[in-house]
Amino acid sequence: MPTSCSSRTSTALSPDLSVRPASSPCQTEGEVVAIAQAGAGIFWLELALSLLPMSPMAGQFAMVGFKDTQDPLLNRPLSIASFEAGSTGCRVGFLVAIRGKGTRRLAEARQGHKLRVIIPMGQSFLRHVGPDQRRIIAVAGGVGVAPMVLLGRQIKQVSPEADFLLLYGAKTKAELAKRHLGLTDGLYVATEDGSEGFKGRVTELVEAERALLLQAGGSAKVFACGPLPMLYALNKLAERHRFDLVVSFEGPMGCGMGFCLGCAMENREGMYVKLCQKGPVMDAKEVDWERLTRSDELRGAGCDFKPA
Amino acid sequence: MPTSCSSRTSTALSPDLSVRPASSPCQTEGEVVAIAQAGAGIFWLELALSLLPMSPMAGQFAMVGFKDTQDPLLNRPLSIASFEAGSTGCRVGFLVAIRGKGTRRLAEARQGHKLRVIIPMGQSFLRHVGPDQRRIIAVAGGVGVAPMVLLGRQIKQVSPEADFLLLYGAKTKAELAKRHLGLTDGLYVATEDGSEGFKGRVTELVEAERALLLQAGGSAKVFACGPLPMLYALNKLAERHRFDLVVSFEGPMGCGMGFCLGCAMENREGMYVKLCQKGPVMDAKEVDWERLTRSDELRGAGCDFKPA
Amino acid sequence: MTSNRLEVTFLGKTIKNPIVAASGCYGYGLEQPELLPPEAFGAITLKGLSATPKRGNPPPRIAETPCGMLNSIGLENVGIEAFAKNTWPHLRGLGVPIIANFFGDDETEFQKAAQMLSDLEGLFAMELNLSCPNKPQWGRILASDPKVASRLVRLIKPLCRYPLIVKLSPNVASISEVAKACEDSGADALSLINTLLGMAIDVDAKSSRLGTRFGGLSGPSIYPIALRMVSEVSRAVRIPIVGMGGVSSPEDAIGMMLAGASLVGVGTLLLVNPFGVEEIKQGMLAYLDRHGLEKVACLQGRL
Amino acid sequence: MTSNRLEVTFLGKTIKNPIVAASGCYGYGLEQPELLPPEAFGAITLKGLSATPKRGNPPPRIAETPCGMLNSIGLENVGIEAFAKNTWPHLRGLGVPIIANFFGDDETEFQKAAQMLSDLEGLFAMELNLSCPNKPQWGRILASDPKVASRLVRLIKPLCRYPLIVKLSPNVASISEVAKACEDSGADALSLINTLLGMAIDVDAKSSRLGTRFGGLSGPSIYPIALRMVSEVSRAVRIPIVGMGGVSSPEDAIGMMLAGASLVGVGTLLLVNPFGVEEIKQGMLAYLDRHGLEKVACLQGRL
Ligand SMILES: Cc1cc2nc3c(=O)[nH]c(=O)nc-3n(C[C@H](O)[C@H](O)[C@H](O)COP(=O)(O)OP(=O)(O)OC[C@H]3O[C@@H](n4cnc5c(N)ncnc54)[C@H](O)[C@@H]3O)c2cc1C
Ligand SMILES: Cc1cc2nc3c(=O)[nH]c(=O)nc-3n(C[C@H](O)[C@H](O)[C@H](O)COP(=O)(O)OP(=O)(O)OC[C@H]3O[C@@H](n4cnc5c(N)ncnc54)[C@H](O)[C@@H]3O)c2cc1C
Ligand SMILES: Cc1cc2nc3c(=O)[nH]c(=O)nc-3n(C[C@H](O)[C@H](O)[C@H](O)COP(=O)(O)O)c2cc1C
Ligand SMILES: Cc1cc2nc3c(=O)[nH]c(=O)nc-3n(C[C@H](O)[C@H](O)[C@H](O)COP(=O)(O)O)c2cc1C
Ligand code: FES
Ligand code: FES
Repeated sequence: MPTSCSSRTSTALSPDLSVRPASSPCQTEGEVVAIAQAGAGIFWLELALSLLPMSPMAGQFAMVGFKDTQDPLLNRPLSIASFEAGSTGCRVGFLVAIRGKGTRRLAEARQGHKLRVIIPMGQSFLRHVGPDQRRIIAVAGGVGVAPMVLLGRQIKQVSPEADFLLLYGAKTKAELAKRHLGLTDGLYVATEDGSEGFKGRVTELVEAERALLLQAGGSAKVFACGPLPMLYALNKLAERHRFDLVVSFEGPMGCGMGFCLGCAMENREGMYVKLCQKGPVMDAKEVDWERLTRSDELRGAGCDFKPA
Repeated sequence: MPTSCSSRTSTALSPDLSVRPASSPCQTEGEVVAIAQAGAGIFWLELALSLLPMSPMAGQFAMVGFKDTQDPLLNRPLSIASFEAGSTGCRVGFLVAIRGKGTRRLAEARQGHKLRVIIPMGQSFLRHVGPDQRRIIAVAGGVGVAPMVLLGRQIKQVSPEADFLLLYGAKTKAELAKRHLGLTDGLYVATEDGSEGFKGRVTELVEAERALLLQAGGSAKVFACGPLPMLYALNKLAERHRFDLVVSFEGPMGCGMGFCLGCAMENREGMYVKLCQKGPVMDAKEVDWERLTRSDELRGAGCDFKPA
Repeated sequence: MTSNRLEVTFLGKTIKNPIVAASGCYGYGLEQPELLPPEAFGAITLKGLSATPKRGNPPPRIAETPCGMLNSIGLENVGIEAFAKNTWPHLRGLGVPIIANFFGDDETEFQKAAQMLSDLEGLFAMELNLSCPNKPQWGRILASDPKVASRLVRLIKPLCRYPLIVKLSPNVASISEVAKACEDSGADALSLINTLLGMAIDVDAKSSRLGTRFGGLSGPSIYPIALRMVSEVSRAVRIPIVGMGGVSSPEDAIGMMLAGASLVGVGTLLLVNPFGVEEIKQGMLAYLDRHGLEKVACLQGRL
Repeated sequence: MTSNRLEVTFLGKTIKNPIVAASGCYGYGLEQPELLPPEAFGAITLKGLSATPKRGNPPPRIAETPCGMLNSIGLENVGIEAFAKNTWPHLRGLGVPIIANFFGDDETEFQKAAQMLSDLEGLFAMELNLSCPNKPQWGRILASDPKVASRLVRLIKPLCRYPLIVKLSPNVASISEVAKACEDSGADALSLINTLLGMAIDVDAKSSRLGTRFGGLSGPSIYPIALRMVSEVSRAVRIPIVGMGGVSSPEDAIGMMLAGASLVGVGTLLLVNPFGVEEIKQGMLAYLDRHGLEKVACLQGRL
């Protein structure tokens, strides 16, 4: 059984940040216990941790890196998709899309391979959920579904009354990682080529299924994660249809720990905030959407989107 | 079945080198088909090549490197310990001692892992064997036994009449990689702690078994590979007892291909020669032993030997 | 007790181990008190501070490179006033020697920052950053010209209540020339190296992978350059050196000390492997044992 | 035929692809005619030659570093006379443009080498190496001072029968200053970068991992520095540039051209992955297709 991360009381406030980190991460070793294809270009990665971290909350992420090489050097941020702690140890699961050097090497890891893991980091979706929340609508594009897997499991603990719907879009059926969602009810799928579910983008599906938002007394909250163009379009919808939108950003990060200021993102007041501590989950109202997309600042997200 | 390396006729001589490379290496991919512990700190590595190279001759080496990272950057020279080409493909085997970053990562490779292989390189022991050779005595220290494995198999093809004896030393029994030698007859083992065979260094074993050298009409040839102190001591014996000694050096290399001049080693005439092309197998008489050991020039070989 | 085997003396003070957080890679020291406690370090260098707050550069600010990374943070900071009010009170009490890294956009701002930091109680030292490669405001990297560096050190040294460490740039033809100029102008110690000016291109977008055209290269890839510079400078000057640049293992840290460093800075390592600080300290102790040495201080300049 | 999509013009000549073997990493071009045939390259730069043979430095001459390597070969070579007699006849007939890299231990030797190379028939160009970090004889790296570089170029240019490429050093505060000085002094083209001066220590032996104290750093680790310098120099001069330093992938090579290089040199790559030359050429063609471009020459300076 893994030993628990030492927890010491600290009165110090994160100096230039009003948000206290949601939790204290710990650094540990993660041994690959399962790795499997989850869809075209997407795989499921499950690690057994040798330390027991604080329990992660949906929307939080881990920094995952290689111990046996310095190329790639930096740890990669990955949303926590599952977490189980038992008497025999603890396991964390990720859904990973192969994008570049780091994720490609991750995909080639075999059982027994040991990775560096710093976990859990950042703000969670859960702090945006009240106990009286009746409906949570998660909107996910591509591998942005990863945090929603954990959200689907945790939401019942936080708001037992809430129903949870997942609107999940991908380019094609092959790219859907449905097997790992742990969901059957309340799943609405969109594919751009119509090979499964609604034909079109997931934002179009949101528009089409707008009725879902209006039920449950109008108190539905939309949580979203996916490519920047999707989030941008969703925000437009939120403004038009006046629903609450909370988004998670996958912008590039250096350390994920608040040390380097490498994850700066401009907020509505024109101030740079650290996405790794203030985010990745943020209220859409705090975001300066026009600047974000105009200035191409989240180019790291692989976004070639130019707003019209 | 792998395609064969294209072979074109070339009249060009290696410009600053009198020795024409024994063979034209080709670059190919090697997939790990077997990897197993062979002794304490030593493992057996077997690769299936996707191209059919020229058949390697004992004493030749391959440059082996990682395709999925640039850290470690350089390929590592490894003596070819086995080679089999059949209709289903071709396999090459290595005995590897874990020394630093590169060999440690190699040891962690799993089946299916793909490596870069340039093979075969350098001069062989075989060009020092006449068809009339009656006795070959191989003296190996530690992982220096690797080329002797192939030598034991190939010697019969070249000199069918010759008998082949292997004098093989290691610190302890645990460090002997006996299972992979493919030899039962003619094996003489020495361990420094006496845990198997003769108690002492392999050079002391040579001294003790000097009679072996004198049989077969005095035409016995000694082929040796191992740490520099061992080779140095063996050369002293060769001078004293007047036997022919041919040694293989494991000095540090950059490219192994003759491009970089990184493997320079001074010969008897005080000239730098490229160990990767003129060696690694060299007639002991061509070597400037005093300079070699005095100047610490093969420090890369992990040698902390200071001659008395 | 093994722990005082790592003790070193630096600028007249006993430091409990030679590992120093490099500026900009450990924030203001309070970001992760549990993951990487400030007490792990012999001393902590803070993210660069200036008299007035600075916004820094537009994102993206980080691009990975082979065994390294580029950053174009651009010295974003809250300004010394806000720092003094909100952060310093929390930091002071920790008992870890604090080095305040500082800069200005022009000479007056440099002077102002030096004065403001001198007003703080309880700093260990001040580190003058003349070597940031992300300051177009400077026209050039100040520490790339011995005359410019010398002029600034002379200007600022008299304003400093605490020992002055000058941080040098590797983007020079002869770093020992600059080092000597700084020593002659009154620097109490030197720290080197800052990042190397570099660039990364997104070939598909045909643009820089950073929000700026260039950035500063750090991490393991620059270690051989840093080590050489520390070795060179340690033979050229008599003031002590904080050696840094790519240190990521016990061997790297030991190498820095053998080459002449009194303290060893770690920057990029902290972004990647916070536990590396502990690994380095343990590895140093193991090395001392292996070589029959009493104290890590024995290593210094032994090459 | 796709192959002429890789054609570029350099110094008035059509070169069949922009990939050039960097000096010292492909020997004299004849070492591995089957593994990596000379015809793979647009042009080949030979290992540095001098008027008289040079022994080079004592081993070890190579030390690996994170994503890079140090070398201290020290310009070992057979001398131009032996080269002309034994090697040149074999090389000439290949039809691949040959660039002869050369140097001397002093000014007279530099001049002598330039004259001797000018006596050869059929060279494509001469590359003046002012930037080797392994020449203690020089006192300093010649290309680290614009005045010294300029003086040598002026001295040597009149002796050259073939176009003169000057090879620059990254060990400078401002490489564009040196570049401009060389252009003004008559250089026909520039190549950059040579290696960065670095060091590696064997901490257990407490000594350099090379036979010399310092060596030259090359390989992927230096790519970001090389790219920045090519970008800087290409804006500062009008003569063409051979961009090199750490190129190891199609993207790296394309990046070099976007930053302003006309040709792309590969050095350390050849020591590691000879097949990389083919990978780069194929990757360039794929990139042209993806971006709807006709010729690789379109990329140049498009950043
Ligand atoms: C908080 C957070 C949570 C994330 N969760 C997941 C997840 O659960 N599953 C998943 O597959 N991915 C997730 N990502 C994205 C993932 O981190 C990147 O895809 C990954 O870092 C790319 O690394 P690479 O080495 O494969 O690509 P690189 O070679 O580094 O780059 C390839 C491409 O990816 C872009 N890129 C680099 N870093 C990032 C980044 N941090 N985010 C987005 N794009 C990047 C690059 O600009 C480039 O276009 C998350 C990112 C963040 C910030
Ligand atoms: C022709 C030749 C054949 C060889 N055959 C074998 C073999 O069959 N099996 C085997 O286990 N090893 C063999 N070696 C040695 C092997 O190449 C090295 O052990 C290996 O390169 C070390 O790499 P590393 O990354 O593990 O160590 P590094 O981290 O590079 O270094 C670890 C230690 O090994 C030393 N070292 C580095 N390069 C070499 C080198 N080329 N040779 C010796 N020591 C070196 C270093 O100086 C250091 O002390 C051979 C070497 C040569 C030149
Ligand atoms: C993200 C980041 C921010 C940095 N900020 C500063 C700074 O504010 N002031 C400074 O003098 N150096 C700064 N540096 C340079 C480091 O302190 C250090 O000199 C350099 O990174 C080399 O060390 P390393 O390779 O260990 O990171 C910064 C480096 C990085 C990577
Ligand atoms: C082993 C080796 C030998 C070299 N010899 C020379 C040389 O003789 N003349 C020269 O101008 N540059 C020489 N160089 C420098 C390279 O030509 C090149 O400029 C440098 O290595 C950077 O490119 P790379 O990173 O692609 O290797 C040498 C480099 C290496 C690695
Ligand atoms: S990623 Fe380093 S501060 Fe956020
Ligand atoms: S190792 Fe490169 S020439 Fe021998």
